[in-house]
Amino acid sequence: MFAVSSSAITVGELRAHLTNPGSGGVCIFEGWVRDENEGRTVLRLEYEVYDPLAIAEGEKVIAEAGQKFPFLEATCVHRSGLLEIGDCAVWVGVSAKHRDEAFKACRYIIDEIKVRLPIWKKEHYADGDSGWVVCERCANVRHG
Amino acid sequence: MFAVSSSAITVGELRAHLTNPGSGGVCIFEGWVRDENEGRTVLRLEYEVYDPLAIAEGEKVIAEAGQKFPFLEATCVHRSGLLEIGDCAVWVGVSAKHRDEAFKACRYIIDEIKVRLPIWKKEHYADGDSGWVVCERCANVRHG
Amino acid sequence: MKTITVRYFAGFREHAGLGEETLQLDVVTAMDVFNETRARHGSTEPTGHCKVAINDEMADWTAKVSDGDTVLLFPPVAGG
Amino acid sequence: MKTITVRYFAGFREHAGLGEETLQLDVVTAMDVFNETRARHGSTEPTGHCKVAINDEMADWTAKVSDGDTVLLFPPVAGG
Repeated sequence: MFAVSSSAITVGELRAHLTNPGSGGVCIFEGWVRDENEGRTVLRLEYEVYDPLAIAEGEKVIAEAGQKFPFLEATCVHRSGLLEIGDCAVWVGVSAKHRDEAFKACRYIIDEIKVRLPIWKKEHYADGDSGWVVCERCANVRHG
Repeated sequence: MFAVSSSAITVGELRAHLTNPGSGGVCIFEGWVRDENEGRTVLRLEYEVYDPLAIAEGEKVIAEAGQKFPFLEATCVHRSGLLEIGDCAVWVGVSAKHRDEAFKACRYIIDEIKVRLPIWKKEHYADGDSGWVVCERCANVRHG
Repeated sequence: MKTITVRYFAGFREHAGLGEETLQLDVVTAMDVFNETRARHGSTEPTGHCKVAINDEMADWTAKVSDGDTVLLFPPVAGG
Repeated sequence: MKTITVRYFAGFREHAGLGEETLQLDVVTAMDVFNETRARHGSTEPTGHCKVAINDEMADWTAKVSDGDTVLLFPPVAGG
């Protein structure tokens, strides 16, 4: 299940989605709003999400993860709107029979979501400036 | 922080330990009691923990993880006593600046904890039998 | 000429100063649409990491556009 | 002869039928203590993946034991 949420992510509720009597290993990733990026002090973040395609592509990523690393349950929610330092911007949870699949599927989902979904992140800096962030993998390609 | 708990693991409280304004990536692993192991139906588990050495070795594992994959916060709690299907047996949480260190430190901690701490697990099966489980890595060595 | 609705997102929307416009364009592919809008709004954004969708389906830059299509122009993404 | 307190855990405790006993042993190393207790309780557990601690410190099997020491015998572990 992939969803976009314009209100705070409720982690307890999402964790309950992973329940399965056959689950032995559960891996959860959370992306939090950090107070600093590339040496600049960040005050808050703004996520713009194009929901219809973000959801379709998010579901596709989760299905791919399940093909590569069979799991029992997986859920991902991504925030839209204005977020403060410490807020949870994205939550990915995977429960599997064993921990290896749980870790690998969870990592696959977050890695792909960061670069494939129509989601844009604007950082608001302490110096009053703001700017749209480019995904790490894209930035790496650009820089060499 | 490493701890042994004889009562249910309260995940919300533990997650709060990971809070840090510099944290951008958080990885949590939970080991849950599964209803099946190596083809046998499991009814419940019993963990025996030798607390003084489990805590000392657990703290050592977390410190090693921090040397290899610098993180900001890390917490691990392992259950002792009788556990039912679906119960959380071990909780590992790591928050770091970026997700790569969070995933790798979390994985290092759970991998080492499974094979190094004086913790023993007895499975109670549906057929009335019970038995002490040998860790996966040890089992692999034994079987060749 | 084709009637094409173009939707701009994030930095593209801010640069164009609007979220959507309907244009009469002499275009064949999604890339043609992108080039027309770049010329129109004086954008210097490289196409390398941009993406495009046609009528809410992700598409290649070489995909053909038809009269009445909506083309969505996505600047480089950054989820997570 | 040395006075050694031996503590058994998990499967070792169940096999020996007791958690702890104090013995008079003619031993030099932790391994000697383990061998004495295996002979005493007829255990067939291989030493390969077992661990030992002396006075609450993890130790090598070749570590020397002293009169009055407590030796902890750990069968193969399985955390998580």
